[in-house]
Amino acid sequence: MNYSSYIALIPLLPLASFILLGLFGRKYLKELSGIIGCTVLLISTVLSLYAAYNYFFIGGKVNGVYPTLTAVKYTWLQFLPSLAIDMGIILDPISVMMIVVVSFVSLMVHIYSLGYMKGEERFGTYYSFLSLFTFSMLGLVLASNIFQIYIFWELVGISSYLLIGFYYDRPSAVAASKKAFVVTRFADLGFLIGILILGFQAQTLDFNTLIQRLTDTQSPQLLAIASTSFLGVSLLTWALTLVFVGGAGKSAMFPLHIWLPDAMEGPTPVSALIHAATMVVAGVYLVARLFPVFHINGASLHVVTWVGAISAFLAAVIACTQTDIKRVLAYSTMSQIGYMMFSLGVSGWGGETGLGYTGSMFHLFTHAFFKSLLFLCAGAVIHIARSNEMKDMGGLRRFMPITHITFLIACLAIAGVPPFAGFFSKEEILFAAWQNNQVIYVIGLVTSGITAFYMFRLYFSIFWNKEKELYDFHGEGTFSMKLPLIILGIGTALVGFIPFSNFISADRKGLPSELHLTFSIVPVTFAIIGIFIAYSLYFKQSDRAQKLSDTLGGLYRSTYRKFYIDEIYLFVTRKIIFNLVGRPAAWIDRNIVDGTMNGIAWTTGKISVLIKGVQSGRVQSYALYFFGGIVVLVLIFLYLWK
Amino acid sequence: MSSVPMSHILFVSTALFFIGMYGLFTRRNMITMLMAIELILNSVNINFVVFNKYLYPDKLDGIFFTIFIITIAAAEAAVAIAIIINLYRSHRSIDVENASEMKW
Amino acid sequence: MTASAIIFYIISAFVLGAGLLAMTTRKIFRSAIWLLFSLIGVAALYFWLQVEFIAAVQIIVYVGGIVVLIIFSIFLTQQSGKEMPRQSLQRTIASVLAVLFGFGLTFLQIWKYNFQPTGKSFNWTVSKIGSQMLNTSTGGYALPFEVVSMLLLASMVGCIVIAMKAPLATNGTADQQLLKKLDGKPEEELGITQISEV
Amino acid sequence: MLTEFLYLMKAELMITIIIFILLFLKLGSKEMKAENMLNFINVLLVINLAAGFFNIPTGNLFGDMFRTNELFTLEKNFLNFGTLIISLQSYDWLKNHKHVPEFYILLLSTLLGMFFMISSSNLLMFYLGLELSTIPLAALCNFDLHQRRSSEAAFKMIMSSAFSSGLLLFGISLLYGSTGTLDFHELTLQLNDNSLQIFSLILLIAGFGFKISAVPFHLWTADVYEGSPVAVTSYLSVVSKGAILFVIVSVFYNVFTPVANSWYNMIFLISVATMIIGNLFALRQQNMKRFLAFSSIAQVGFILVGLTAQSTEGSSSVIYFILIYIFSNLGAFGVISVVSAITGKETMDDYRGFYKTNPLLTWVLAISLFSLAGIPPLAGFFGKFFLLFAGAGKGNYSLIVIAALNMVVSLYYYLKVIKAMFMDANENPIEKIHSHWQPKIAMGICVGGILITGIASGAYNYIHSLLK
Amino acid sequence: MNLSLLIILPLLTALAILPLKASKQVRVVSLVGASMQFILVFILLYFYWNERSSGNTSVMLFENNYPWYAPLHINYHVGVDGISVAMILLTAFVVLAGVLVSWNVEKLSKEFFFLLLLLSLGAYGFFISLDLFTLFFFLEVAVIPKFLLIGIWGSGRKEYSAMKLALMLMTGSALVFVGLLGLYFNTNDGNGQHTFDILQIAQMNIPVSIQKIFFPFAFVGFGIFGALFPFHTWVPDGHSSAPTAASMFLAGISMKLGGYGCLRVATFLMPEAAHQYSWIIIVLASIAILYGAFATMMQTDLKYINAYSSVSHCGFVLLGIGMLTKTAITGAVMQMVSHGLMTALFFASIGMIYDRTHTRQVAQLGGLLKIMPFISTVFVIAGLCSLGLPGFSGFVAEVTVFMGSWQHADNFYRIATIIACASIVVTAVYILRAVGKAIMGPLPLTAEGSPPHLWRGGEVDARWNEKWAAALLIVGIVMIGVAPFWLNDLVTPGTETMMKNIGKVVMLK
Repeated sequence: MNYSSYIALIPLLPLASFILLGLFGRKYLKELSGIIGCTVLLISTVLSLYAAYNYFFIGGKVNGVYPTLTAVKYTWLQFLPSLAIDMGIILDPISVMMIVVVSFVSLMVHIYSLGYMKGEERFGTYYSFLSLFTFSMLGLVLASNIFQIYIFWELVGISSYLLIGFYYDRPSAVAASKKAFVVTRFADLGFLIGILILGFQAQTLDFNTLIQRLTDTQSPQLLAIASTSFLGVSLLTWALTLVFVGGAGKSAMFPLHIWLPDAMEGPTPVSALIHAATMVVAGVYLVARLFPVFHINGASLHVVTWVGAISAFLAAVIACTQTDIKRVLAYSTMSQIGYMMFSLGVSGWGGETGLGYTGSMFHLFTHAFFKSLLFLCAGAVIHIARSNEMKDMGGLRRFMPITHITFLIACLAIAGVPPFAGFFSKEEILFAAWQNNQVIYVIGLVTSGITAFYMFRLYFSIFWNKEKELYDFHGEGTFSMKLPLIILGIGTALVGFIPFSNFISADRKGLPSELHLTFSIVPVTFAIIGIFIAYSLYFKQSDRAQKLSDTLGGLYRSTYRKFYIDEIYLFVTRKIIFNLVGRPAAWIDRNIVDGTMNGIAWTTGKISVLIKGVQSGRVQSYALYFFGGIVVLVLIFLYLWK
Repeated sequence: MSSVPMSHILFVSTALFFIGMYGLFTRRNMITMLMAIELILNSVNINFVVFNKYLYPDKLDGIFFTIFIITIAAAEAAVAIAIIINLYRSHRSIDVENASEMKW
Repeated sequence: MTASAIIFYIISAFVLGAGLLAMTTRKIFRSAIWLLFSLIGVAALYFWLQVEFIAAVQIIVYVGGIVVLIIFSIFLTQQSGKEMPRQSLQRTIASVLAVLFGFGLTFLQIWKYNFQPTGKSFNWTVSKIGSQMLNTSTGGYALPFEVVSMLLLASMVGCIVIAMKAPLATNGTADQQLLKKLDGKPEEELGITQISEV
Repeated sequence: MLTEFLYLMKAELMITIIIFILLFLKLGSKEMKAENMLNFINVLLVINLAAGFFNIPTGNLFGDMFRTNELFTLEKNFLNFGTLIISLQSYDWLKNHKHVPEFYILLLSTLLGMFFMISSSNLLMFYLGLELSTIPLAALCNFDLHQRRSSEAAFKMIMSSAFSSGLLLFGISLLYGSTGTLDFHELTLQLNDNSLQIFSLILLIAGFGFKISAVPFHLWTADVYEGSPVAVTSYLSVVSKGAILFVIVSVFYNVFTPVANSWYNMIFLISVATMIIGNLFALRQQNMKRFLAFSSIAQVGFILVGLTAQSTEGSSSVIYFILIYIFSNLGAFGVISVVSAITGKETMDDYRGFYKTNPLLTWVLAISLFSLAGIPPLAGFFGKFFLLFAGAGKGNYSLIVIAALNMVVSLYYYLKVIKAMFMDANENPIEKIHSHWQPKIAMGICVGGILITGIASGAYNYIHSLLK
Repeated sequence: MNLSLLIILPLLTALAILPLKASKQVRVVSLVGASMQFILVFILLYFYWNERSSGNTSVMLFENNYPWYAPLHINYHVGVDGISVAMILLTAFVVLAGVLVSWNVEKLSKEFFFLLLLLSLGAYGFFISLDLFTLFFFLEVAVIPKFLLIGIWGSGRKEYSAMKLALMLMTGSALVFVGLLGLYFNTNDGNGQHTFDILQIAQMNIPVSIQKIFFPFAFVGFGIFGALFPFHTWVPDGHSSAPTAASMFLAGISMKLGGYGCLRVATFLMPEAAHQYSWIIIVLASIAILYGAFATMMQTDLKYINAYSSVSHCGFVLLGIGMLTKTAITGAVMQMVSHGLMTALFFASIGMIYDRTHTRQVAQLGGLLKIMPFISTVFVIAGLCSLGLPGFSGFVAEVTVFMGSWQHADNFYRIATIIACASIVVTAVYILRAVGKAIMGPLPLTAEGSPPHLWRGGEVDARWNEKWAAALLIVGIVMIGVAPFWLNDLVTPGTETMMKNIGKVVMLK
């Protein structure tokens, strides 16, 4: 079956829209740009769905596994006969799943933004950036070449940068965008070096070949990379860990997560799209894409597991104390991605042991729905409350019923309450963890309880609690804003029932979907406890929460300050990099390197002044020097030279 | 005549040469500097004549050279004196130290 | 030691002594006179060397011409009676050292080369000099003769232009104005007219 | 005999005739107007120059006292050309001068001396030519008759030259004593490496070094250049220097071959010293003439690098460079001469903001200076390149490195002038100069020469073919 | 295709503007001239492709060889391979953009454009030269116009900078000169004759001892042009004082002369020495890359930022050359082209900003996106290219260098590569700092609370000429960034020729 004819259109349509809107959106197409963006994306989404349908149901399994198809492949940059960056499209279960998620969520956000961003001065630019992002993200998930993924990786990063900094006149937005880019750039450095190692060791940059070469125990490339070591660690571990660093940066894993909360400075729909549903899971996707290789290298997989688990827990704890609703959501995102990560980490290869892989992908899928829904709801709330702070909100259920209902659905989903989407995916993850590593399982379990707590803390604070006065209430929002909420709400409620493991598993063979009902009791209980605590603290206005935080004292404060990680970073960059590296470098350049150059000139000038006395203006001195010259010549040539 | 070694005659000429040079270096009067130059040229003349007479008596190269040097010395002295007089007019001094306006 | 040698040494001592005095005495007129003696001594040396023609030329040109010219110029610049200013000690010492060292070095070279007379007789006559001087073929000195005559012509022209009392331009240059300011005397009073004061 | 004489000594006779014409004009009863006189003289000089290009003679005269060939004629033509350019450029200065014929008599006498020096095949003729080209020049230095500095310059010139010719003569006398001949051909046969000959060689080199102002025999240069009238300065720095360099090339390359090793080392040392000292002094100069004096000293250092090559490339590059040097230095002196004659301003500060008032003159000066600095596509680049190229052929790269770095230093001071003219502001800049057309023509020729001589390889190839 | 047209055309244009009086005429003529160059270069590109695709595999195409100074074996020998064509293409872009950007130069506009054209002449001549003499000739031709451009039309400490630039570059060319002479006198065509011809020398075996002496001269000499650490200090001063077009030329073309020279002369003709000294080159280049980047981080003046970043970026060129692998050298050439376009764009936008705000201090700027969206966008694009964003040329070039460097299995090379890679983070920091402060953020207000007067009124955003200039350069950047394969295909045959020589000593996979 020939996919290329339309698969390529899926990313290229947003690209076209980007170019069109980028060039003309500011002046000529301002009003139309929203419509153009949505239409284009609608086509992309339909095509993605069609592609998914084609892939899973028409194409189906070949020899019992879902095949990896390369739909398109052009050589983009040939380095060496064996090493080239190709621009290609790879189709396998996860990429097909991802294009559906990306295009769908993006479509929702596009539609939502029609209302949300209405009247914005740079409306066209906004849509062009969104299109750019969608293009890059689609390109990233479809990449058939490890360098191609890096390219789109960077493009995703820059569109994130541009969108976070969309309100460019706010210094905080500028700072946040910069931080986001620089932190992910730092992580990308690891990714790049990882690519270099992998590519050169495997003698290819193509995913298929690379995975095939590095997983085949007979291949010389695998032998070489596994036997070569640097600083006592095998090159393969180095490479995979470095690649994971890249993924961790993009996915806001501890300790590279600091950019994500700040990234909430961007327009809320952007947060929904980029910093909740799609871009931040790129790291997970990357690990999943290279999972066969990770699988054979336990050490790097351990790193993935622990980083994921720590991030999940840490973020959940921090989320409990934050008061900015978007930040709470941001930390929850980080926490959920932590789930996906450690789920990959604990995953085995095939069958039951491979459940972690499936669970991770499933959670990625469901998370996209409920988290984007949460953000869009939050957007609506912020639209009305004109503030991000929880304390400025309360009792909003009366004013915005649709938002209220959908938000509740999403909260239940994220808390893992059946039968909402989150329940199914989270169960799989926890089950996989239980099977593989109980410590991780406990962390996951506790985190899930905390998740339920902070999500309902949020829910109660916004929609219940004490009613706040709203000065200029104009209704819940336009239809274009409500529609995505409803669609996503329905999705959140239903997608959990998709027999996901049938389609996606590490070994591509598919798993029968089963529910471990008995196993589920504990996590669900934890979630309900969490909800109950939140209910007791935040349902009505009371000072219980305040008291509690006072009792916790230092612990609360340090959590509130996000464990001072930002401050540590600030110290390292400002004090160490700037003061101890940058400033000395600049100083040395001006004073020592350049000083030497100027010094040479100065010395020359000085000598010139020193010897001016020779030219004394006295003709007799001249004669004396003249004669002296002769004497010197005579001495040299009659006595010294010979 | 041959009782006087050539080197003695050459000693005289060389000594005269350096006496002249000493004068040139030390006399602060322009005219005496000119005299010093005359001494220098004379010593050269002696050299030429001596070499011609003792070493290469077949031709008269040295003699002729001497004649021309004497002529040129006269011309040179004339021009130098003219210049010194001109200088004296503007500086009202023939001290060399005063003629050191241009330097460095 | 033959008489001729003795004469040679006497002449030499005279030449060098007079030369040295000419270069060291601080009275300029005396200096000129000592120079005269030294030049005469050189002429004597030529006589001793039996090149009387050169000796004659020496006396005519040097004694009769150049020294007279020098003495005239001494008068012109009214320096005759004055003691000449002393040279700075530093320069004197440097000069003495340079000259002694130079002399040593030079004479060492000459000494080491060890010139030996060929012993052949040196035959010259005035007519030989004369005919060679104006001969245009090999061994002739007609061309140098002409060149020197051009040189003399040029020197003459140069001397005339420079030493001639040049009429001043109406607006004097800065130098002259400065000069006037310095000694309060108009420029015309200076120069050749003052010979009589000597 | 007579026809041969007329034919072979054509160049010298032309000059002599002009000298006598001028003499008669001066002595003639009627005073001629200075302008007419100058026009007349320049016409004569043009004819003189043109005549040099026809019927190029080869042969000897006066029993080998005088010889001429195509190369010598070319060199004389260069000098004729330089003299003509200087004459044209000094128009504005000379038209107010009282002694125009005398000026030219002296100038042409020195030129005649140089011709004889170039054509000499004999130490006597060489010496006479040298003196003929020096003594009248000293008188010329005094031609700003009412300028103290002019007299001072003349005095320094005559004293230094007398001193140096004394040393030169002493050297020649020793050379005569040790070889018994004054003739160049016989000299070559008689020369060996004994220490007396080396000693006299050093004295000879000192004499040469004085004329080309090589360090440490250069000290008179700056003072004399500064004090002399611009015309004389440019003549000193270009024609006089060029002539003696021609002689040096032929003497060193043809006569001193037996002691080539010795003089190579001496020239090497002198060349290094000359470049460095010249540059160091040039850095600080404020007076344009003095500045060009030191720059020309440094240029000589470069020329000596070419001289060390001891190859056809070496001699041809030296001669070629002199041609370019005539163009470049006279271009620069032309502007200075005109400015000095009309405004009397000579310091670098005066030249600040020059471009605002006199763009064309500024470009002439800039192009000349760039050429002197060796910037392509100007001729100076080729000149310097070939000099160092030839020097490198000898294999002594330390000299080349020193020379190359010195080119950088020299660029600094040339650029200083450029900076003053183009970039610095000046409240009281030199006013718009309206010079006569003759200096303009001269400058035009110089600029044309600078632009063409390098790009068109004909000149060099011709010189090279003459030397082969 | 006669390559000499590339020299003749700028020359004729320059001569054509000399008699003109009005500055408008001067501009128009210069623009026409620059456009003709541009078209000519594309014709050249077309012919080049044609020749290559029709199977012409000779090393150089369109060769012309005339004796110039026959006794010295100096020929006027020109020809191009892919590398030269790439550089010529770069020159054409920058020249046209430079002329467009300078449209509003009123002070001495005739001289300005004359010097610009002279510079372009020098650059073209340099890139097509196949004779060391002509190469050197054109190298030096390009020095003095820079001095004058900076000194007359510059800003800030212009005289100092101009002088420094001229002197340092001349020092560079002095060293090059020694290197060339040394090379020449050690060539031997079999008949005892020396030669300046690059292609002939490449066929000869220069003794290793000789190479070891003269390689440093040539390499450091050209390296000074190419901002080799520690001889880069002319770069910040020169660039920051220069007028916009001159900055574009300096960074865009002039520094490339150095890189090209290091490659074509030093490395190509003296491969053994290059191999032996490569570690020094790599160390210096790595230092330049990272140290330049860190130094950039502390700069407060937009032009200084770009100038220092040029030091860092040109480090990649030298690193690529020092690595001596085909890919790395290809990357170096690509980096030259890319950096040329990018930095020209950067300087153009900085110039436009300075034109309107009269300051380049980052601290005094802010919120420019609001009042001059076009210029700001250009600035951001240049910045993004500088920090190596895919889709722009910088990424392609840097990645190629990295790939080529990584080819060496040795830890030394790997660490150098990692250091070079690390610079992409620092680059991001300084670029985004500048963008964040100057382009984004709030508009700084005057004491009265209104935006600074100068910033308002009149045409604040780009004029047509500036738009065209920027668009031109952006097109170039994007053409390489989106479809690098054509540049790769263009350059690779050239690097393969190089490798034939270098490969004699360096046996790499």
